[in-house]
Amino acid sequence: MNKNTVGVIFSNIHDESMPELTGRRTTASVPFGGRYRLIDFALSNMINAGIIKIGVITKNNYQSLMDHLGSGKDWDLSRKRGGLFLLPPFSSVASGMYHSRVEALAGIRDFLDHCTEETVVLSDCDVVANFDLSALTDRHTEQETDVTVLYKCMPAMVGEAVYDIQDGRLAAVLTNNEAGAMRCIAAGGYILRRSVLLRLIDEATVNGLSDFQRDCIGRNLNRLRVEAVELPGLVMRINSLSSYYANSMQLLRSDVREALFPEARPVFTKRRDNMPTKYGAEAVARGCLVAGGCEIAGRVENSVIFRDVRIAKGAVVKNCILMQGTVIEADSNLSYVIADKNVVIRGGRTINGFETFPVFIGKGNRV
Amino acid sequence: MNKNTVGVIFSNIHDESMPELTGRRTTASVPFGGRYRLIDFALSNMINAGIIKIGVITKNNYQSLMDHLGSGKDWDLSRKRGGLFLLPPFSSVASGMYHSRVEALAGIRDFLDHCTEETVVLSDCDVVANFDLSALTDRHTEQETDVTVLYKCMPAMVGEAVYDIQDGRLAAVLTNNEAGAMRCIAAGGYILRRSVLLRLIDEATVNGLSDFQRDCIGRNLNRLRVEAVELPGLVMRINSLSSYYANSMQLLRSDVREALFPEARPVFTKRRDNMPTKYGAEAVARGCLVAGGCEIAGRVENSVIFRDVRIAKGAVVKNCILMQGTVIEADSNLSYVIADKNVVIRGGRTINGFETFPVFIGKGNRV
Amino acid sequence: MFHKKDCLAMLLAGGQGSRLGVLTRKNAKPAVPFGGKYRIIDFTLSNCVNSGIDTVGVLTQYQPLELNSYIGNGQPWDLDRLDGGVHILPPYQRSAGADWYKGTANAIYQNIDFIDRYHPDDVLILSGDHIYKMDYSKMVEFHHRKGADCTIAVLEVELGEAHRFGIMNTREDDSIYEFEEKPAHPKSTKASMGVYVFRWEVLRRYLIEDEADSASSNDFGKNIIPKMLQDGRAMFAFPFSGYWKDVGTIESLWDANMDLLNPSLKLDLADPNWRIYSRSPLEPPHYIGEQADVHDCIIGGGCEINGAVNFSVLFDDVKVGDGATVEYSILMPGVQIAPGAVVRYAILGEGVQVHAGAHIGSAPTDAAVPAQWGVAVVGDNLSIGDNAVVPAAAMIGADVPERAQAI
Amino acid sequence: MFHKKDCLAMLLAGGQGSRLGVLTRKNAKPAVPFGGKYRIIDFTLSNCVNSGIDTVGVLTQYQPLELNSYIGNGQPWDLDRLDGGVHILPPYQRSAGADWYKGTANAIYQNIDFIDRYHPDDVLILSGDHIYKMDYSKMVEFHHRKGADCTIAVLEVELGEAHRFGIMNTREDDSIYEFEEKPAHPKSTKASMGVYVFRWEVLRRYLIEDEADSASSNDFGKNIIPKMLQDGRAMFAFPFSGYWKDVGTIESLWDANMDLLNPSLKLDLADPNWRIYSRSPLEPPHYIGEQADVHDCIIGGGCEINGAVNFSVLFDDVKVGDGATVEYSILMPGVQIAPGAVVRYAILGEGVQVHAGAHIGSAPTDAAVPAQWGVAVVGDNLSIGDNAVVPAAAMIGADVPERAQAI
Repeated sequence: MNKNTVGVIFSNIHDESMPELTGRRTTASVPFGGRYRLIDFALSNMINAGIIKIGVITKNNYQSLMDHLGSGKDWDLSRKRGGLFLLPPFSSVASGMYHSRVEALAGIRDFLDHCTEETVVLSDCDVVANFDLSALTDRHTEQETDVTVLYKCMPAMVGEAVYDIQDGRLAAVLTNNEAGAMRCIAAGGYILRRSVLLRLIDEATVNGLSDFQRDCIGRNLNRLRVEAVELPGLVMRINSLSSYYANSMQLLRSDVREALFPEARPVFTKRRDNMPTKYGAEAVARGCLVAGGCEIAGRVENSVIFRDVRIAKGAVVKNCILMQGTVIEADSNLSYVIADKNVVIRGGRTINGFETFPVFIGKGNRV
Repeated sequence: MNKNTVGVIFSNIHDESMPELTGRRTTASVPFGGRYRLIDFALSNMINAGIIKIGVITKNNYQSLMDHLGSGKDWDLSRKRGGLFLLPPFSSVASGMYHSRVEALAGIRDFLDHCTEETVVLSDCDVVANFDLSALTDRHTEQETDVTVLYKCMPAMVGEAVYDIQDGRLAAVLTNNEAGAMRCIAAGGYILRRSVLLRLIDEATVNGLSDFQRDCIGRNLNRLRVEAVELPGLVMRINSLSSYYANSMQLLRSDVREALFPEARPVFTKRRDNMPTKYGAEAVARGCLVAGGCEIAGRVENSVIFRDVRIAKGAVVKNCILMQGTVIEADSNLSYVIADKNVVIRGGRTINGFETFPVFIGKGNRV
Repeated sequence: MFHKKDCLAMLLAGGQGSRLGVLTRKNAKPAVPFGGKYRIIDFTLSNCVNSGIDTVGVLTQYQPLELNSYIGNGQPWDLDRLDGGVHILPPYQRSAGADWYKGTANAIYQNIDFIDRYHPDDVLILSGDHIYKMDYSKMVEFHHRKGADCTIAVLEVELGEAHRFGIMNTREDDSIYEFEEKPAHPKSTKASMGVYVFRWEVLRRYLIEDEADSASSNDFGKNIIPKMLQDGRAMFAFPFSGYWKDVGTIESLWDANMDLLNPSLKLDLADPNWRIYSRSPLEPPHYIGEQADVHDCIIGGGCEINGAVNFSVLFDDVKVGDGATVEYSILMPGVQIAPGAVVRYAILGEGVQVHAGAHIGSAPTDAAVPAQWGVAVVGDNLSIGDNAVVPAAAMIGADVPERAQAI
Repeated sequence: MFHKKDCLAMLLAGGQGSRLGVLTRKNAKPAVPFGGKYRIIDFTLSNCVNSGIDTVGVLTQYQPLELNSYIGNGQPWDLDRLDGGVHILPPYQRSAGADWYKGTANAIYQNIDFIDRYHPDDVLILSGDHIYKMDYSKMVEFHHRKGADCTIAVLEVELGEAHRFGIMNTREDDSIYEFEEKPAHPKSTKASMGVYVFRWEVLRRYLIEDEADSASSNDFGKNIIPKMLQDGRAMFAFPFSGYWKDVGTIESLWDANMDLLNPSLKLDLADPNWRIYSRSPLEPPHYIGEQADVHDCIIGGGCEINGAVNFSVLFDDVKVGDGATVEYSILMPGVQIAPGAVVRYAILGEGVQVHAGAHIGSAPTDAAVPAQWGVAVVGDNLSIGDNAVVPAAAMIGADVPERAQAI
């Protein structure tokens, strides 16, 4: 157990970057990989590191997140001591809705204050990775670091905060000015001494600062010990519909699946009581990731199929992502389509997107 | 089991009537009777009637309510089928915060729509009673009633909606104009056919109406079958600090306790892992209701003592309500005081209120 | 504090199930995997909770470790209740002595105290080894309407099959006048499904009487039911229609799994109003490779399929290598089939490893002596070596070395 | 799926506890109520979870109905885990036969399969009948620091008392060179608390060896520990200080309850960092009447006290009528004392009804023969009639009619 660490997850911070998928949900509850929601990866990293007290900061649209998390039983977080805490806005009288990460943290100051754990791990939900967080928190504690920022070198967006790292120490927080340049970008979270985090929040609040990376961390590099650690292995960042599609398709590679679903660190998610997936007499499946509860009677290739999808006889599905409950009626033909939950494609319809421009069909649409 | 009924509880509707107690919490989470919160009575009536699916409509200040309810385990409502649903605002994109009961219902229209149960029980949290709700829902179903309003004859406030009842049928919803007059007042909830409720919500929304009793029910008496049933037995209404005090003191009567805590219908509440209450060598206790986890070393008379209260040697407590975690230090002297949670009365202090004007000490104050 | 329950269920899960051979060597029959993600007991437990029965006693005594840890706190079946829920009931010692369960009736007799604390009107007696979906509340309603002391669920079977069952001979009002165990010349086709409802007050008395009778074998079918009939008790047959299968033998277990692949099967596992609950694993979705050929099959979570899988039921985490063939087979969780291996008409236990080029089982049409053909079975965690051969009808309880021919 | 656990606990809860007489007639000793709201086993279970041990096997075989339903899904102790949690482990049948637990070591032996699935480094062996608060993680740490095969927790007792315990004779580095069971002439005052940590790999081997020895009584104290000492295994005594009490007799159970009333007791039940968890009842707060006289007592939920209650421990739902007197007594849940009755130096089981004017027990100072004085005990659900008398040291197992003098 990692009794001395508490986890905090921001469920909404990146909602604007994928409006199609976050219209009625938080980034945290965006479906990914056939049976998961994005938050499952952040949560599972914490759970597999032995963290048993985790707060999830919400803002709005969080009904689907509440439905997903339920009492936390499926993550073994339905506990008397520790467990899962949903932290809605309005937790204190004064604070209204938050608009920045600093305000969000200020809104849960009480929660952080009442914790007894020494260390806090902050995490977003826009990164999909499966890594050994306990090794990183152990290192943080042993070396008596104030802040450990986790990062990955990857293509950066213009205007994004990027790190200048010298000998494993964070030397400066800069702003990227070259689209797609390989840069060191925050990924996977921050590990902080709780007392330091509380001080940073208070100082930022008093001074009206709102940018966690630039203001709270970047301005204090001279007086804090801030280590930077690159995340090992596979890191996917989901920050647009096209990166969502591209990263989903990566899951069809066996090395990617092995990196994301290692036996030693399972990815926890909500369990559903569906039947196992059934393939009919005329089914053809090639190069597909298929979750439980599906009935496949048609042809499906190079696609990610979520739970409870029905693909009727004669239908052809290629290079698609079909979320939970999608129904493809007979003789339809789909390629490069992302169907959100419970979409119905009527018999005989044809819908084709293109690799770099997949067609998105919103939740519950009947086409 | 009452598989065909779903319960809905309004947690905030009466918040304005007791600002002292609801400053940082909902009416639902106001402590009452030594170990309960007001919502426990509404919830327990539903649970004892076999209802296993209950939605709780919240608005703001609901962190304490979430803490109290947790996963619903203590009410046996942590279930895969049915269970407890916290329904915050923002459950749908369009609706913001609600301001009336009708808006609140409109905000959970999706929830009501997805239910498969035929009957809905709506309940507030301002009434404390323990009655056989299943007999009332059975009667509602057997007689194919559209709406059953539960009421009690009691002193009414000016401007309050009161019922004109003829032969058990609701004949009109009127407005009371005489302070303290005995009138038939809504108490204990409404039982409605779900299809009728959905229609009433939609009509009220379209027509911009907001008063559930007058607009939704009162205006439709000609086309709906609306029965009125008086609640049997003890009914307490908590709608001001003074009625809170007076009703709490009623619990010191054994007939009141028997009516409120009958063996057949237990009142469920959050369990706490405290020790049993201990009386010291110099303790004197007379005519008191005392919850678990207390240490009584002084004198306490005619009072309601919540969990984990400490009363030191030489202290005297008379006619008081001391909520959870209150600490009365040595040689203090209190009468007619309501101490909210975690109040500390320093040694030797004297605080006296009067029967009709009990002194209220807010949560966490150190006096 | 125990609240009164109108009806509680007692589930007999104690038998060794020896006819399932190596599959129950370290596992009670009700915990044997079934249908790609279930265990046999899931059907009965789900029927209980879907019928509104929230208090279930599970009587175990044979190798219950797997079964106990599978049932756990009952949460997957929504049976983790404050009051009621699922209770494992092993035999135990009293001040007066200790006994293993002697027969089905004795198992209930030993738990009279457990039942009494809920003051039930009726007790439902169930078996843990049948595959079916049934609304017990309808049967209890029938039981009340008839004013019965005992109601027995019956299924219409074909006359030619009736001699294999316990047959209820009934009057027009469904009352039972005679019970014949496996009659040579059946008078009716109403077969007992092993599902009983008793008025508890009446059953309690018969159990105590039966226990006092040292000649009794303390069995419902052999002792309690005949005695009640003889006493002229009000006994009725409740007609059930739908899919029902006893999976007590290798053949019937294999059959019942194959039945799930039949699109016209009268057992809808997808019905949201009558879910079959189970303790689901955490596996990621399964992956079907680019060279795979899958049809007419059920495939569980976490599988990686690169060969041909047809007419088969695969549980979680099964790996089928390139060019391997799996037909008419049941592969329990974690089975690994190396490239080029062939598995036909077989049941492979959990974690079985089939190495490259091995051959397991064969089609009935290939049998030299048709009467000797049967499904091949391999016990849990065994290894079948490279190019080894396991013939039809074999029951393998030890590793088979490479190139060996098992018998 | 079972994850590796560093350490798991096995809690021996099987014994009949016959020295508790009528209190364990239908109840295993660990499930006996204690301290106004607890059961004895709460202390050990809470110690486990507070020490970070989340996998606990509870070995039962005697009257486990009450204990099983009390432990239930383990939720009150936060032991309802997806992986691990609390498991009730009764004896069971294998293909090869069936056995009741023969001794403490045999009980663990029979559950080797259970332990193996978690691949623990160490196994903690505990008893279910001790009242104490202990951080086992510190003991496990000590065990690792010493590189021990076996570590035994010891308590310093007074030399005059040492002959009643198992005594560990140790070297300066706390290593054990000798173990003496109840020595007439103790060489040290380090008494074993019945709390052991073993390297699982080592213990496993000794259990198998011990089982093969038909002369062994399969007991930790008599066989396993002496054999390991004889083999020169690395064995250490872990010094514990604090409150610890074996509550295996009526006197010690009564003493331990009375200890809770002592304000200077070294067993803080209010410590928020080391809670003693229990399955709490749903009762409303208790009510102290206007004529009541309560001091030096513990009073549970739902009680209604109208008489005098001093130096006593009252569990939930106890009613004490006007003018009744309860002194130096333990009243288990649901006891009813009618007006004017007197109860002194007594333990009344659950639901005992004491009618008007009855007298139960007496003070030691009133004993004619001091050596024959003792606490009076009344079994569960019995009735003591109007004006009946139950003398000191009586052990009542049947109703006492009105005006009768029990013996």
